[in-house]
Amino acid sequence: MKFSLIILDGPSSSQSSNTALEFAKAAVATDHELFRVFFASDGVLHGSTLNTPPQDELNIAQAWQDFIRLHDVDAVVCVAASLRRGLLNEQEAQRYQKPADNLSDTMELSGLGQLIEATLSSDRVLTFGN
Amino acid sequence: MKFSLIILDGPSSSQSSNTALEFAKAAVATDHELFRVFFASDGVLHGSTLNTPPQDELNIAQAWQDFIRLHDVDAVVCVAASLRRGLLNEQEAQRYQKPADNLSDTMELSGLGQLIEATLSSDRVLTFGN
Amino acid sequence: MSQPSKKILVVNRKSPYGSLRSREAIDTLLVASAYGVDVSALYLDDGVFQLVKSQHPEQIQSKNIAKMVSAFEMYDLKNIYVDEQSIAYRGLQAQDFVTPVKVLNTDQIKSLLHQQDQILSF
Amino acid sequence: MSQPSKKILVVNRKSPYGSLRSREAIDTLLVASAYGVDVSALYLDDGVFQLVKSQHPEQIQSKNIAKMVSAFEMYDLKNIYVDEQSIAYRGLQAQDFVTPVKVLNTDQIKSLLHQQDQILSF
Amino acid sequence: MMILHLINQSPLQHGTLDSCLRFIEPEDSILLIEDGVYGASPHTPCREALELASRSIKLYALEADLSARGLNKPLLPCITLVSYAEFVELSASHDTVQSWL
Amino acid sequence: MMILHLINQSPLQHGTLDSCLRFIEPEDSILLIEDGVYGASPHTPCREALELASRSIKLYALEADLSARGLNKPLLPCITLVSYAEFVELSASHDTVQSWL
Repeated sequence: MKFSLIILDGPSSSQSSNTALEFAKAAVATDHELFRVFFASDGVLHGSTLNTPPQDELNIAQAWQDFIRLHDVDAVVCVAASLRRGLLNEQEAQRYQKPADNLSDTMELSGLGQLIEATLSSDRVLTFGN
Repeated sequence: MKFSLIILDGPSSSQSSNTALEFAKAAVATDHELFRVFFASDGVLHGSTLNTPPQDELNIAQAWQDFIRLHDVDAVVCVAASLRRGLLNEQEAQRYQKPADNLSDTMELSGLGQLIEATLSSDRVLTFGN
Repeated sequence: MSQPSKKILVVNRKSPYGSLRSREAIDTLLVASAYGVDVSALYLDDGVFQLVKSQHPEQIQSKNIAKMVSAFEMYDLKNIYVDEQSIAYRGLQAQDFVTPVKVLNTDQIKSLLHQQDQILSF
Repeated sequence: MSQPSKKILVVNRKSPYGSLRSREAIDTLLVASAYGVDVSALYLDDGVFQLVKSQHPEQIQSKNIAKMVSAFEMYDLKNIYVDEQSIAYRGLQAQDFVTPVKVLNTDQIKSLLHQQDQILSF
Repeated sequence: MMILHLINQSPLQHGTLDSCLRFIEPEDSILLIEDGVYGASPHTPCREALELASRSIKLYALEADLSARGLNKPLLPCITLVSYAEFVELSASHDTVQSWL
Repeated sequence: MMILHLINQSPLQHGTLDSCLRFIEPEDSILLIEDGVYGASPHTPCREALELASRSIKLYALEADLSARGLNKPLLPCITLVSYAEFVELSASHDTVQSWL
């Protein structure tokens, strides 16, 4: 079955993105397909390459990026939400003349059309947030 | 009277940091003193130099940074909360071998001791968050 | 998009200015409508406050949610539902809203929810 | 620090794992105590769940809040108060907690709150 | 010691205001801000509790937050509207400020 | 169409579970996750509403979230504990999944 997940909360503000990751791991382990993971709202902060929690603590942003790479998941970060929250890839950083970029290359910046498409193309869509 | 403010929510996740900023503006306009503004938890995201909301929309992180510069406010960003959330100054980016830094130079990375000190040294402490 | 037609419902339970979620729901509705998707919106609990007239958020430096909602008609978003009990509880009536809404009772909302192919929440 | 002694109370109303706020409150308490500040903690509503025994957050990839709370004694944090009504409402008793607590009724909490120089919330 | 209690969550969906009301003392004040201002509407179930509280304490609501939300119609008469500047003065005139998060 | 309802907020401080319970139909299920699992304790005021609901629908709670919170003691007997894998299967076996945010 094709699942898509929507992640609304940031990596350090709620438990919900960890629940979503455990769900995603269980889904691929039981031969379901992840059509897309869409990071919206504060969820876009999972795309940051700069998160540096203490060694003995889960880096949930990194864990998501690792999972996406390992399973070649289609991961989209809402571009409007990202710009608002200071999550930029190289191209956007240049366009807005910002001094740095911090978006993981495991995720693609795109619009809400990708969320709608995922909703239409998936058998089930689950929203994680508070 | 000496006020200190604690900001707990991120720039795009709640209204509370805008309330705090309006409070801060009103306080300095009425001849009160701002002893310190302490950004903790998701509040540290106000230190980002990369936020790029649409032109017709308030950039609350930038607005805080402008206010702090204008009034020479002592602004501290909790270092543990910042590292967790990918907010780094140049020094921390180097220390953790991260590819970029994104912390405004209007704010200083420091520990919770600064929060305690502000609490002891101020007449009133207000917490803003959800 | 050439996907098979699916019924999508966007559920809103959050007040307009406490967070940005109200705007994200509105943006999603507008995009879905622009793509010709069969999309509806259901406003429940404090979500109904997103629709009320006379919002003046200039002093809190925010964009006007009511103004964004009033664009629904232009975008051909006609299936805007509100929960009768939520609005009664808050002393509101259908004429307090900036856009035409359909007021549903509990049973009607039950069947609305159970007709959807996907339910999105913000 | 050479500031005049002030009474500081940290109020906790949030559950342990829904957000990181519980940890931030604990960190603040530990730092305040290390600095010799006259600090107390009050656990109200779902905040009392931070103190219960047998928390096993390994499967949700989180640090153990109960373990952090159980360090309070070592840090000489003795003024840990819980609301009688909040724990009764949740079927909890003083012996369910990982650290010695003082159970206060509503009037006692009123006077605790009104004795403080500063009240911090997370 | 007088406390200024800040309520910023909607009393219609959260138990925060109810918790706060348990612990008020005469001379305290409550200031409704952000989504807390929904409590100033006369059409909510917290009306009775607020009217009762108003016999011993002062109740305020931040005007900017009320206007933002379209709540300028009749409000509970026991609630006084304040500006940000008055919010600062209330913080100064009470001994402590407690945010009910 | 069967709906799997997800509740992730504490029913002790939020009205979310109450709202959800208004709209359930037979064959729906409710899965308590994150802070929603506090609703599985037999000592809470939502007990009656959940027991009533359990006559027509299935109630589940995510075991990982219960263990995390130290809620492994007696739970409401009408609630079935599930793993993340079973959470996935519940999502597949219902027609839609609604998150009550």
